[in-house]
Amino acid sequence: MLSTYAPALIFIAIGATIGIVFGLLNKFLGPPPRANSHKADPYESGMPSEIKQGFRFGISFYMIAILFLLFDIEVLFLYPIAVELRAFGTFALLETITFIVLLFVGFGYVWRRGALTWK
Amino acid sequence: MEVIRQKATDSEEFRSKQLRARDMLRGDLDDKDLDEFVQERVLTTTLEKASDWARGNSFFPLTFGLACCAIEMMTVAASRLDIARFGYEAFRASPRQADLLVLSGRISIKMAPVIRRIYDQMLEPKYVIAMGACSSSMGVFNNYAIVPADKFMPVDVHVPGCPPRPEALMHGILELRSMVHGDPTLGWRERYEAEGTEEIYPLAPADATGVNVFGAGGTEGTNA
Amino acid sequence: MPDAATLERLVGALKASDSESVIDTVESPGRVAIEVKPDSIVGSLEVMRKAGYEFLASVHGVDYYPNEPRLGVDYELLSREACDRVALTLRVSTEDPHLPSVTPAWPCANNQEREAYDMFGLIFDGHPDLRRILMPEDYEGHPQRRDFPIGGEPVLFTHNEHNVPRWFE
Amino acid sequence: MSTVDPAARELSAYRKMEESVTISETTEFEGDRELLTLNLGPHHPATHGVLRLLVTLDGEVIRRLQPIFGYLHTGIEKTAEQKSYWKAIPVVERMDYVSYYFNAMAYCGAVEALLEVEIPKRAQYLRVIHLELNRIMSHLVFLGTSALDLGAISVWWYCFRERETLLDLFEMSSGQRMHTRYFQIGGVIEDIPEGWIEQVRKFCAIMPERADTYGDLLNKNEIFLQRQRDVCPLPAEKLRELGVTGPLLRAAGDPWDLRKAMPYSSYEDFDFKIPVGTKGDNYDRFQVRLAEVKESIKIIVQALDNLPDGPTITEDRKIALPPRHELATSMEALIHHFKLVTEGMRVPAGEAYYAIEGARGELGCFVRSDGSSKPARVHMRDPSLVNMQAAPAATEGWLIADMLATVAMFDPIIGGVDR
Repeated sequence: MLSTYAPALIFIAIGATIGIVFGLLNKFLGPPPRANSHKADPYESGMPSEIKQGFRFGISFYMIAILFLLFDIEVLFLYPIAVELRAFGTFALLETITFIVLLFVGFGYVWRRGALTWK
Repeated sequence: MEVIRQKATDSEEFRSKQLRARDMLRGDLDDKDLDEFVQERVLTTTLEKASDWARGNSFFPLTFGLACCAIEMMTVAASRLDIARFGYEAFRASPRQADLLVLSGRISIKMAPVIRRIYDQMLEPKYVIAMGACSSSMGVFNNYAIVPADKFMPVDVHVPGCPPRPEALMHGILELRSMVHGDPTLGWRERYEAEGTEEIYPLAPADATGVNVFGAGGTEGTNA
Repeated sequence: MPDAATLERLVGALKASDSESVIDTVESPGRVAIEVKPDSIVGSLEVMRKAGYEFLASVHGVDYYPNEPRLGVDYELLSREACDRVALTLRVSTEDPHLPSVTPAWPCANNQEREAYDMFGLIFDGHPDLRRILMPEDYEGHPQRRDFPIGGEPVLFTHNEHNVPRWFE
Repeated sequence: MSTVDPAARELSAYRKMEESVTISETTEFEGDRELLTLNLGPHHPATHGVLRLLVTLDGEVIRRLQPIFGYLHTGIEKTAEQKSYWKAIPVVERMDYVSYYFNAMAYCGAVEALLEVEIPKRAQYLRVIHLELNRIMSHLVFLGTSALDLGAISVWWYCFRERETLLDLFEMSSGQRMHTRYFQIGGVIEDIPEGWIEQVRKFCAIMPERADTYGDLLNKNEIFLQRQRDVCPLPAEKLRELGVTGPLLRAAGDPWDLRKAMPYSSYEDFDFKIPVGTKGDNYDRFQVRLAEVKESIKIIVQALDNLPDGPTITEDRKIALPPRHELATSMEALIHHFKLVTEGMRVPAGEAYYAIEGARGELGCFVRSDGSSKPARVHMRDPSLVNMQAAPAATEGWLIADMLATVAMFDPIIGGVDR
């Protein structure tokens, strides 16, 4: 059973190692960081900033972010279909169309409810 | 970088080099000639020189316009004198992603702490060019409101001019590039080994008889 | 530059509204400046507005250093129908640089009065937000007064080079 | 460079205020919504220079905008008082660093008003040509950078290409690209070289259709239209009350232009129209400036057509330097030359306020002379300082993106604001 998943696991392992290596590479290659007090300050166009980590922001930001996430993940499902559409035959095409129409119904609802306009 | 390019002594040798390169491209070179061909072109360098070479050729300037020199800095990135030819057109807005700070304009005393904070917030291999006379040496305005950049931050290259022509700023950036690559263009004193010839009194004698055209020479400008 | 007749009419209108407000009129080529008493400036500007000068172009401080009272304020007025400019000025001493602010009646003078305060130390009573506009807010002294030193660094000559040894580094 | 640890040194009230950005200690609340005070500070790509905008935000909507100036204060007016009259021109030119000919024109006009000197006709025409060329260049820089703010970077490339040809013309006539010091008190420094007129005619031939291409690039661009049309409008009365002049006022429908109303430097000889908007929103402000570029070209062509001959500077030797060749022969020329070069000209005591139509509004220069050879007071009434007072009124209640587009349309040049 393991052999069937071997390519995926190897792929994940290589990805992880490359990520970590590039993350740490700068410690050896880059010049030694000169610790001065202001480097870690949050950048606010040149002025001292008071924005602490846990500062709260409006609900509209969260709404827009969640809606984007929803409609963006659907594209993920279309990739495998698009790759092998000819093999799946016309039934898959009809299924995808209904899937997208359902999506548009959801989008219409969200639009009508006014979640997209900025309050 | 120990890149030794032999000058082509005469045209035949140059011609033979061309033919060999063409054979190599066609794949007709056999292994002995191929090894020799490759041997000639392998770069041998140290890791630090290689990273300097990469760093020097890819400055990310910070969009930092102060005054009139900012308009000339924009012109350097614009169409006629294009800085993209050298790979420096990626102007980053945040100091976290930029490594070249061009002080383009006059630095007022209210702006100096802000510039110092931005310079501190830039990441480590960072370079500073003081563009124009005002940021290098208070230029035209030797008064209460202006601070030369050297007073509060290290500056690598000073570009003279008010405002300097875009070509001058380009030359300044290329000077910085050669400094980062490790072979800075030498000042005339180093080039001709003329250190120590500066005509400076080590310490002015008490009875310095030099006529003081400038009045008491105190901090306040007395030619009012 | 109003001709003699309109000038007479304006000064008469100013005197009618507040009898001893006008002190004198200063003529220079191409410009007439009517000097008024500091605390009657708001009333005088209203009179000028009714006389047609409804655009206050510029409010700026002037330092007449040698002669007293030292600090002056200029109000450049423009009449758009008559295409004509006239100026109201007033003089204030440095010991008591208080004068009424015109910002409530003329909002365009807001930044300019703050600049006059910042540069000359003229305190405009009644200004909504009198803070320094150009210099840092904790800066002592008012730079554009004539007795404020120009500052800056002395130019390096051979005779004062020793103050900055090894400047060529 | 010993960077003292900030906690150790004693903080003055202002530094404390600076260290903590929210002026009010507690975070403000408006009803149940928490407001956030943020710095669109001196170093920001969209503020066109070192303008600091202290913004109080409710989410993305702006509740209060407070422009803070002073980050480019250069003490130019104090420095001008240290210099003699004709040496003050380079200092004054560096105030509004995009339209530098206008600063020099306003200052020279004020000093000429004090001196009551008569400017030869040819010098007036040359001044008008250079002023209009500089107005085109100033509007091009405005167009390029504000389109850059809205994401249209290609407009920026084109505008700066045109600006390069303009700078070549300035360099040809005066030897320097920016801050050319071409205007002298009493006229212009020297005559224009041969071939300059042909170059300007060639430029005036291609510029109108270039201005149309900028229009086509942006007028049909849906993003640009949606972000500019009906955004942050201000009626003309409100603008007049706040003292706004220039293209911003004309975009709101009030056709006040000093070149037409109170013509100076022989503007009455040319006929040109004043572009006036209707609604006073961002789209009108953009269109008015684009149309002004075409009007300026008309003025330049007319000025070139009937450019009179004659001297390019006043004949009065007390004000203008005598020509070099005369120094070898006549003694008075040598004396005048020596007097002018060492001490400079003495201007009779008096005050003058000379206002011209700058690229951003009424640019007035007040010069007071106390009879000596140095101006006693030079003050420049800068249009951007007064126009920026209308920015809070225009942007309250709009989104941040609209505010940035509006500040771009107000086109403040911080060098002129901070002087």
